[in-house]
Amino acid sequence: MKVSYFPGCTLKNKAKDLDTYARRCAEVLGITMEEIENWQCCGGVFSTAKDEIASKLSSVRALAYAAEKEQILVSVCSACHNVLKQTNHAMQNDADFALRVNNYCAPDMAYHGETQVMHYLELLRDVVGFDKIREKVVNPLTGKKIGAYYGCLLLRPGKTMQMDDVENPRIMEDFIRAIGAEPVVYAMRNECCGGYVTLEDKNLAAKTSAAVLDNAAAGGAELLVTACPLCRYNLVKNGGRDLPVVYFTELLAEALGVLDATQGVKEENNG
Amino acid sequence: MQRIGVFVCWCGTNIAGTVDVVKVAQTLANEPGVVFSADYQYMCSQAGQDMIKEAVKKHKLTGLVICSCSPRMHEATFRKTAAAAGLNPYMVEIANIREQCSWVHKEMPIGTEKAIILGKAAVAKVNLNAPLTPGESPVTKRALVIGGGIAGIQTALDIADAGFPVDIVEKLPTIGGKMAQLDKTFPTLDCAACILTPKMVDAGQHEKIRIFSYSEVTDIGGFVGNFHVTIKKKARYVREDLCTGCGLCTEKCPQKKVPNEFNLGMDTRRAIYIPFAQAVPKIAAIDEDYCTMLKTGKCGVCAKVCTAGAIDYKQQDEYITVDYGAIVAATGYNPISMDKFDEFAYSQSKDVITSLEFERLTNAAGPTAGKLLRPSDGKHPHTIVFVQCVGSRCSGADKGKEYCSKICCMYTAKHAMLTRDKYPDTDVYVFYIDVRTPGKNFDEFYRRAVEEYGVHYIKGMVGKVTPDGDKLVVQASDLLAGKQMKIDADLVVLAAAIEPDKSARPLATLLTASMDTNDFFTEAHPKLRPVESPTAGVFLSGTCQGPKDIPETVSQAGAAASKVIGLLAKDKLMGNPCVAHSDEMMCNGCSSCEKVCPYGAITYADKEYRMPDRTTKVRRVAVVNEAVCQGCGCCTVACPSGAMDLKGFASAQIMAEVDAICK
Amino acid sequence: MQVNEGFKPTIVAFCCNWCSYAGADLAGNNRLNYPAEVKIIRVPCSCRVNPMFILRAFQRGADGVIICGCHPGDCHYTSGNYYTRRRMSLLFSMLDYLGIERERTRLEWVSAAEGAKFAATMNDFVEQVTKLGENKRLEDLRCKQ
Amino acid sequence: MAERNNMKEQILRTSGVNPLKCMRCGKCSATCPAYDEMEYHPHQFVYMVETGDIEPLLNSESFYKCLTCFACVDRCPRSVEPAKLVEAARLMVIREQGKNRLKPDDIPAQLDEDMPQQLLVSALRKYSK
Repeated sequence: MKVSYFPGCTLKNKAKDLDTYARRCAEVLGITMEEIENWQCCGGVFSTAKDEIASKLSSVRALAYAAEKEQILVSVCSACHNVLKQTNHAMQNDADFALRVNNYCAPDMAYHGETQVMHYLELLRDVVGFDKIREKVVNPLTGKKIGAYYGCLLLRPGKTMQMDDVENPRIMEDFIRAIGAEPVVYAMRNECCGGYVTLEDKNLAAKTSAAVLDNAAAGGAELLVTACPLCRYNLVKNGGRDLPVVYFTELLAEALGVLDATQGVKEENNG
Repeated sequence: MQRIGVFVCWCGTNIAGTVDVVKVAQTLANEPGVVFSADYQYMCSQAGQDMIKEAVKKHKLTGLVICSCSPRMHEATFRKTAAAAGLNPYMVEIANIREQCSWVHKEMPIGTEKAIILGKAAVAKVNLNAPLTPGESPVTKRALVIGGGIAGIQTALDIADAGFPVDIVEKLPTIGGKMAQLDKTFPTLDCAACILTPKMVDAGQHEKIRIFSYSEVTDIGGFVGNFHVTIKKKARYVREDLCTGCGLCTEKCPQKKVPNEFNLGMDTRRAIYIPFAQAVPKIAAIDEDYCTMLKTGKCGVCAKVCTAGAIDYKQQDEYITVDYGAIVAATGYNPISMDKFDEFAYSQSKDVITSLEFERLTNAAGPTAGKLLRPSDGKHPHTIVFVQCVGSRCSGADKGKEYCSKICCMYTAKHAMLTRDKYPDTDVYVFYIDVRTPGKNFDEFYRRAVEEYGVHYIKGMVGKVTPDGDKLVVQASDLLAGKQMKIDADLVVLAAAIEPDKSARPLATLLTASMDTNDFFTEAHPKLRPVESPTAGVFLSGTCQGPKDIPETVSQAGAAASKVIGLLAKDKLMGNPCVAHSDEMMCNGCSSCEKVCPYGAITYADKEYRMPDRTTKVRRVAVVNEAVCQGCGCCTVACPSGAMDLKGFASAQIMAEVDAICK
Repeated sequence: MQVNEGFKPTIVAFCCNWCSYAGADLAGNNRLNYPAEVKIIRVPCSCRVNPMFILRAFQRGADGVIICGCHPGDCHYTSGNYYTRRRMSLLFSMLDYLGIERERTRLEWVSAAEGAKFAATMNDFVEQVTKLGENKRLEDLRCKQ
Repeated sequence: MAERNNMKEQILRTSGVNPLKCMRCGKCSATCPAYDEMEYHPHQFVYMVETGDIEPLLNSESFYKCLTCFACVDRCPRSVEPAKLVEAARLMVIREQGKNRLKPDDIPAQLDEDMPQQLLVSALRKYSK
């Protein structure tokens, strides 16, 4: 199966791991991720303003590209997924917005939200299936107590994102179980890390990140996983606690045994 | 051709002041069919009525037009007059020349002209009137109450005390309902069991009451006075006639791990069980989902220990059909699921509980024998936070309910007060949006919780509950102080919204009773007929009609009972003769009428007809049940072939009125 | 009222027995005036009003037809007025096609307590129809007996 | 007054929010992670927009603290969506000439070597036109 893939700015730079492991693991699981040609940055945040059009056009282009290829549009970064999904939702449900967007775009392009937008985790759950992942695991992470950190972007707004129960999600926990580890459920896993406000107010980000880490640690987590480079940055940089935070794709790669093959890449990235 | 008499009333000067009554009488005398016309000062007086009776005899009148006040005033009077004169009462039409003519117009010529036209319309209608006889149907003198909570019990007791037999159908093995699970009741704090269980015993022992416990209604046919109801008595694998309720089996059963629904799953029971000590009827039942014998055929302990020989593993569901004159829905409520409100961490922590669970935790017969202990570790909680309006007053159907659940403010005040009374070392916080306490002694009760018991009421909502170690961090707004606060709580109690029991909707379908979008039963009139369903013979008791507390439930139960008694006291039901009826030769059985009928009065029958070519043909035709039809006439307009018409307001009659008015 | 002064339209008002007819009675009780051109026909429920009745009235020379029922949610028969609302919006939307001005018809909710509303509604409606003048266009269709 | 109404209309149009749906429970503010850093809190945004008292909102810096985490949106029992009002107020300010909160020139001083690009683009989107 082939899917369209929107990597996003950070996955090409500071979070190359997130990208590389995602692709390698997908291959192992029988999915080819075809990177969208000439994709442009999603902008990182979705503006809720109804009159904000231009900043959403790059997402629409990616969505239209996937529509043309009749492929699911997959992203790994929470922020990209959030922006793409919300933009798609607006294209489906806000006729005025869709009209104005289409007026901006190339004359031969008409897009009204046909593309299915999926996060990589949803791909694992709904297309591959966690059971199949369990079968493919060669290196189960048995005994590891892992806390899933969703943050806000993956789940909210719930009516639009439709990924999971907003207040009691389980997709990452199921993922953690599938790779043989033990999930630690803690209440702060769907609270914000501080996001972009870290640039404006470090103290606020420190407070929010610490609240997440403290709660996770109290629940017994030895390690947190996330899908969002910004979450990881905030938790590690501002969380004030020495609790490792890794991308979920890293663990998937380790469990599927593709880590070694990519070791070189990893070093290259981090070096 | 009718022989019509026209009687024009002066009503003193009320009519005669602006209407030339003599001219009206004279003009109408020339209308087709009119053979007699007269005017008189007060038509409704004895002398006026005698004058009508005499004229009927003398002029052999077949129809009457009374030009007088509104039919809402004296139509019944003149119908009686007609009957006394030997006429069919439905051969009378009223021309309203007072409220709708003399009282609204000032000038004599204008009033007179209009009165004449109104009179002509009435004459035109009477010309097409036909005698109508109200249908009669016998009344089965037995009532059915569906649901055995306090609403159903009270309704049944009141009906039975009036001398009519009543059956209660309860889906659980015992009656008692939610009230049996409560600890104390507001605002007087008497213990629920102390006031409920005597009523349960009364109901169980009343010679006029039969209780079908562990039973469900599966089919309802018939109509007011004549319902045929099928009741499924679920197999309880214990013979009701033999079980003595000794309870030995429930102690010896080896399957101990069954969640105890009476304690909301906070402890366990056996696979054979009696829900609680005061159950009525006190008969055990086997839970087939957990019984090893029923599942694998290996065990049989209960049968061995039962000295009465009451255990019967081969028992089957039994269906019985009973006839009733009236049916009362009393299906009650449940707290909504907390699945969609996990910001309060209900699924994440055992120490986040609903208010009903709190009732069980404080109840002497509950899982902790009445000691307030945390479900997680059995420790005494020192800080308790109550959250109001969880799932109530929500907009949008995806989450919660739009309505106020009405009882939460009061039971939370009760919980807070009782906690502070029993455990003065606890800190109790109540987060509220509004405190709603309309009711006798209700606000005083709430104020007592604050002023005498020192409960902290904080205006604001809780945003997030975070289990952290053995604490629950409650993050909330204090709107009056303008701050966000965090409380380290030991126990969080959620005032979950209440919703109608899931069984209500299928029951409404069986009853053809209407429901609102929240699945509460709709009343026939929201103010004036609050305990009747729009479907004749179906009555409403308790929370199946809307959220209400125990005093309200009991009063409504009594009101529903009195309506039932009023119905059952009649030997025959006289219908409204102005009902729909279908011309079978014109009907093509399309079902249009059936779909718009709010009462389910229209059914279809396959009937044999002789056709003009002497063959017989079976045709599907609409049949109106005259006892159920209320005569709105909606079906007559829906009927595409014009087969459906309304007696007393026939299309031809209304068109005749239209023609008369339009000259 | 300078338009068509002296013209007395013929107005048929269908009133449901439980709300609007009682509202009309209340207008009378309170001696609230409205034009005598309005003649009321009592029906059990506004849903008894067949669109045929309205067309019949226009055919026979009515200049305006108004249907009054209980307020939504207050119908004596639970849901009758909802059917009326749907049926009338359909009928009214087709009147232009028949050559009858849309303004010659009206659907109004009048409760038994709204005598004043009944009178005001009738005053307003009669004024509106008077301005339109005689319902000429259907004259040819009128069956002259 | 006309000015006030204009600003209110503008915010309502941009946000698509109907503040009249609010029942004043304060759950938005109860759940807001940036509450303590704000002068005006989410429930006040809703109330003050409703009453047309918009100037104080624009003059405070509260909306720069909003994380756009949507906790208030998802947890509001009345589906009011306070975060959208906050966003609309912020846009009303930064869309004015010269009111950019964050300028590209400011960024180099803030950089550290782990900082993801996502942070920079998000912040620029939120804090400048």
